[in-house]
Amino acid sequence: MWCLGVGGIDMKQYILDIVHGISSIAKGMWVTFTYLFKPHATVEYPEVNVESMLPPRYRGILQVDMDLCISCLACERACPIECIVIEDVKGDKTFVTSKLTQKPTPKVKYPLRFDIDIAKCMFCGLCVEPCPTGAIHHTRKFEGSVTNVADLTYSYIRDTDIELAEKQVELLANKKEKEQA
Amino acid sequence: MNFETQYINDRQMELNMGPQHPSTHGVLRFIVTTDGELIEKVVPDVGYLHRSIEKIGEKVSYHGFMPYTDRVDYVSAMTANHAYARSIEKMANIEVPKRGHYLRMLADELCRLASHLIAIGTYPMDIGAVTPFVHALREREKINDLLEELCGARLTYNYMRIGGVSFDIPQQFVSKTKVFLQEFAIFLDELDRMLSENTIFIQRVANLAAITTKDAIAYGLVGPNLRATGLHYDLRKDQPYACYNELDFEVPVGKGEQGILGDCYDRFIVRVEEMKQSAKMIRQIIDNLPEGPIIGKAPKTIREKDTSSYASVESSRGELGFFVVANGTANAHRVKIRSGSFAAISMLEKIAQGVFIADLVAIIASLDLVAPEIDR
Amino acid sequence: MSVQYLADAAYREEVLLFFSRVIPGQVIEAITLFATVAVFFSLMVTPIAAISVYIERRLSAKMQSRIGCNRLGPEGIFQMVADGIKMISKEDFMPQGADAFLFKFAPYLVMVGAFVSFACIPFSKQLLLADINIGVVYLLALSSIVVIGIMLAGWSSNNKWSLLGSLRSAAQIVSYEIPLGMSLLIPVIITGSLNLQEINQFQSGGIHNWLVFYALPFTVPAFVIYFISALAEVNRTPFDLPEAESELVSGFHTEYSGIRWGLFFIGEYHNMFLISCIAVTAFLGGYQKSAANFPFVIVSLFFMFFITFHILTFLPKLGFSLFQGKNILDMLMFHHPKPMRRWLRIVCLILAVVVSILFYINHAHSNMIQVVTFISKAYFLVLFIMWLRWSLPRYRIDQLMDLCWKKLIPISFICLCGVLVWVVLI
Amino acid sequence: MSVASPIWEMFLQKIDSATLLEHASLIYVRVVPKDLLPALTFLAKDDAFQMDYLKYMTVIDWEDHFELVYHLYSYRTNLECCVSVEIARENPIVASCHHIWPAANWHEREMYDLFGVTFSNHPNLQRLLLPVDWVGHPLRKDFVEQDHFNGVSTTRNNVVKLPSAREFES
Repeated sequence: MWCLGVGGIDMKQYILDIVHGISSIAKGMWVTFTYLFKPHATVEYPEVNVESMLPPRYRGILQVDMDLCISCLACERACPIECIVIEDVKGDKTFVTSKLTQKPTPKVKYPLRFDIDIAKCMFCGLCVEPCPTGAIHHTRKFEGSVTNVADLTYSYIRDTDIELAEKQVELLANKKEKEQA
Repeated sequence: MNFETQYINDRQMELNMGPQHPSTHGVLRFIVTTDGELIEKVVPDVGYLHRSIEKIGEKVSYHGFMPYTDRVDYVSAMTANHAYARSIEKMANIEVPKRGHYLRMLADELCRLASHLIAIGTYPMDIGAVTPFVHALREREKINDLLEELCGARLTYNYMRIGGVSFDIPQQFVSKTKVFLQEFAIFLDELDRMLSENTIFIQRVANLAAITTKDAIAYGLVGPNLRATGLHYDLRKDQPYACYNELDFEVPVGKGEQGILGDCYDRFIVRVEEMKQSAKMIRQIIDNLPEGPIIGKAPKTIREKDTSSYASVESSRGELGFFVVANGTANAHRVKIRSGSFAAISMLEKIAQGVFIADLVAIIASLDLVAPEIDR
Repeated sequence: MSVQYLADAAYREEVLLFFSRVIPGQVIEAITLFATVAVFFSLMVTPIAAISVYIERRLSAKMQSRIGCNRLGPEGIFQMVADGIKMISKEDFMPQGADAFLFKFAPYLVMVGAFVSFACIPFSKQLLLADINIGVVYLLALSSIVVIGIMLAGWSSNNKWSLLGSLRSAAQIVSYEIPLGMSLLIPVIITGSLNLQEINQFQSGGIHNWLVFYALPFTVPAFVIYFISALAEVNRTPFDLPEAESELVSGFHTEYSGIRWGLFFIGEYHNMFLISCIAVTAFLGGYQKSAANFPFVIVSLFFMFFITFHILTFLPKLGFSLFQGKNILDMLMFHHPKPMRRWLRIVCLILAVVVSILFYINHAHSNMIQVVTFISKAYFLVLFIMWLRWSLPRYRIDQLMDLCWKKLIPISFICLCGVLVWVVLI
Repeated sequence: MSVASPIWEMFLQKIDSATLLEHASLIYVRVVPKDLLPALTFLAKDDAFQMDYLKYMTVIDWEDHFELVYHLYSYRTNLECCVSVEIARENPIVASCHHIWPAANWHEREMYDLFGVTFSNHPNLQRLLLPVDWVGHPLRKDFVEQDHFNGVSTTRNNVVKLPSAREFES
């Protein structure tokens, strides 16, 4: 019907190419066809509560438990971006049970200001490691969108901490008077 | 790079491809002089993602620099951690326990899979097939979930510390990884059927921008791009580190199945084979994880007196090395990062001559360039 | 047999009388023809293009293990409306330095090419707008208007990328018209007439009368060549070079936005439906009754019932909540509960099967049944084109040309000679 | 490959002004600027070394002088070494070695961009990473960043240091 190899094109290779072309395209398309019957792998974010799906070690936005914080400034030194700022005042010695070792750790300094600039924080977790009492830790919150960047500077000090600091300063002051007297 | 658009002649025009262009991976820009379809000259213009991580290295302590190494190659961040940690350990000769090595290898291989999934996902998308990209991302999400469980982050892990790793594996991590490996095998088989034998894909990609081994070495090409040219060189095999000598795996090398050796198709196939090898390695690692501590004794603040050390790791884009010079203070004096994509893009000018614009997109995708690694 | 069903309305005589003193007869004839085409269009074909936009999004999502648009209305059906409103309400600016008149004129050319060529497609025995006795030539002529439109768009938007895209598409469409013309000649030779209605009448009777199987070794490759080159005509994957997202940003309609871009978008989906209509009339036995129609009719009836049932069950809820004063937007984000959705699907399927059997029994009498079978068969090819788009990579411009000149044209020559010999001998 | 092996002896006779030392298992070849190029070509071309792979080139700023480091490796003989040379800080000029390793082309442009080291007979010595009209070379120790570049301020006020940080509703 058509003698092979006429006109410089190898007829067998020509047909083989077409057959191979059609078969490989058909194989590829069969894969997409089978996906029509497989369930979807995506999750509808606002409806599904993604926070509950996150694993326990998830490094989300930081949270500081001020009762445990002994203001040792370990986290401030460890942070490579320096986005933690702590101002504290020396007071009477009290004991706080650390969350990590359940042993009482002495608390000498009392923080008056504890701010973290979450906008600059890269959630690297280097501040959580050196904390002796486990005060600073990651939560599973990750939604950090705000209208004004300054709103992302979280300050963790509460009024009770400031009163506690003043009380301890007085205690220390009159303890010193008692020693001099 | 001064770019007043000269008017070359009535046949040529200068085309600006990037930095906002759908198929330049990350923020890269290519000044293309072309006559419409055929490209006469390509000049890459980089530096849009230059954060000067090397200058930050001089301002931050040794431990504090670790999160910045994730940002050097955010697609496979674990290998950057591993390279930096090895460089500092080599300088301050800190011992890493065996389990620490195994966990590092596990994290590296998982990250290599995730990075190659991005590479083989975006490659066909630039050529037109959109579906494989979405399936590759679905598999990558599973790996991200595993790594999120391991160290708490999905992209910039900051998992390794100088002297070991920061977390041990959680309870059902081993069983979850096994389930992932089974699903991954199914995905790899689908990928072969969908892409590796598809004639349109092969026609578009075979015999395109073939690189010879001599040129590759001269331009400093590394990793899958170098192995695709036929050279059997892999840091994990030739300069084994972190107990890689205890794992058995082969190093896939380009064979030139569809046309010239070292063409775009070989680079694609070498990455697909590497993923199979990595999956095999992960199975071996989680099967015989040794007991013991996960981090060695590393001093709180490392102070080294005028020594310098270079250590490199086989990242998914080739040799990623950190050259650290110490000057006795708590911060490094100089940190130089050697990355694979930097060499690949310096070679683009030579290999992308006289190709079509559609091919230039395919070449960029086949070299698996990533902007942060080039600009650091 | 030149009576047009719709155009034969009573008002035609008064219109003729009133205008005859002012405008000659043929011009009025043409105006009334185009008027009916426009009316027919807004009722019949544009909703099909809108539905295919929605179905393409859901189908591509399913193929990529995603969900697709399911927020607006039950199963996301109102997404079509939302797309339409967005296209109309978005601002369509013109780039600086663009050639104003050509920039504005280009979309209309592309739209006209797609819309007007529906005039000679026979949807059923009576529903045929213009019984042009040179139907096939009319179609081929119109497809070249689309080329002019695309080139105008590319040139006038003063952007190197779109110029590249439009030149590519010009080369592609012009060179693929030859295999298209060749393969469309084959039904013309077999039936002996250019008029699509007669081509269709020729294929009456069961599946064995379809033209695809008429001269088997030659007409089947001819159908395949027709389909491939029609894909290239319409710039659909694997030939979507003119608007290759990953290289040329988005080809000739990069600089368009708003309703101008919408015209291109609608034009593309109309073209897709058009080439499948031609394929069905010329090769797969148009609206003729045949047992092979069952799968096509069942699928399309299922879609129709699926959409109507969801809207019907949604309306009372909408009315009730409007009565309660809830704002409309929350209501639009309405989902049926999961069991009810499964139930609705099962009911739709059963109903589709029953109705398709009814259609098969009294097929010849009613005109509406023929229209439904024709559209469902054409729509099956549209789904196939969508399936192609989401699983194949794209050709390069020189491979495209190589495929056309070295493979499609020789084979279509062979088929044409084969059919000539076949018709003469048998 | 320790320092005392015969190959390095042969290298020392060839380039007499070189001194060898070892940091963290990496051999350093300190060379005088005058015979930098002969040393590099010898290491690259000699069949005992065949260092055909230039890993990277970098400059270390020791406040009073620059140290230029070439890290070489050879695939055939698996040898690795760092050639380092001391050059002046004020407008240093070094011979370009892109004819030996084409990879050096872009590394030299980066050194010019970030340190200000000019390489003679380099095909296209322009800034690689920074914009064309950038003033100064950032990686030098004495680099002071201007607070405006083309009218865009380059500093962001540190919100945390301000006293009025807002309350966090936990």
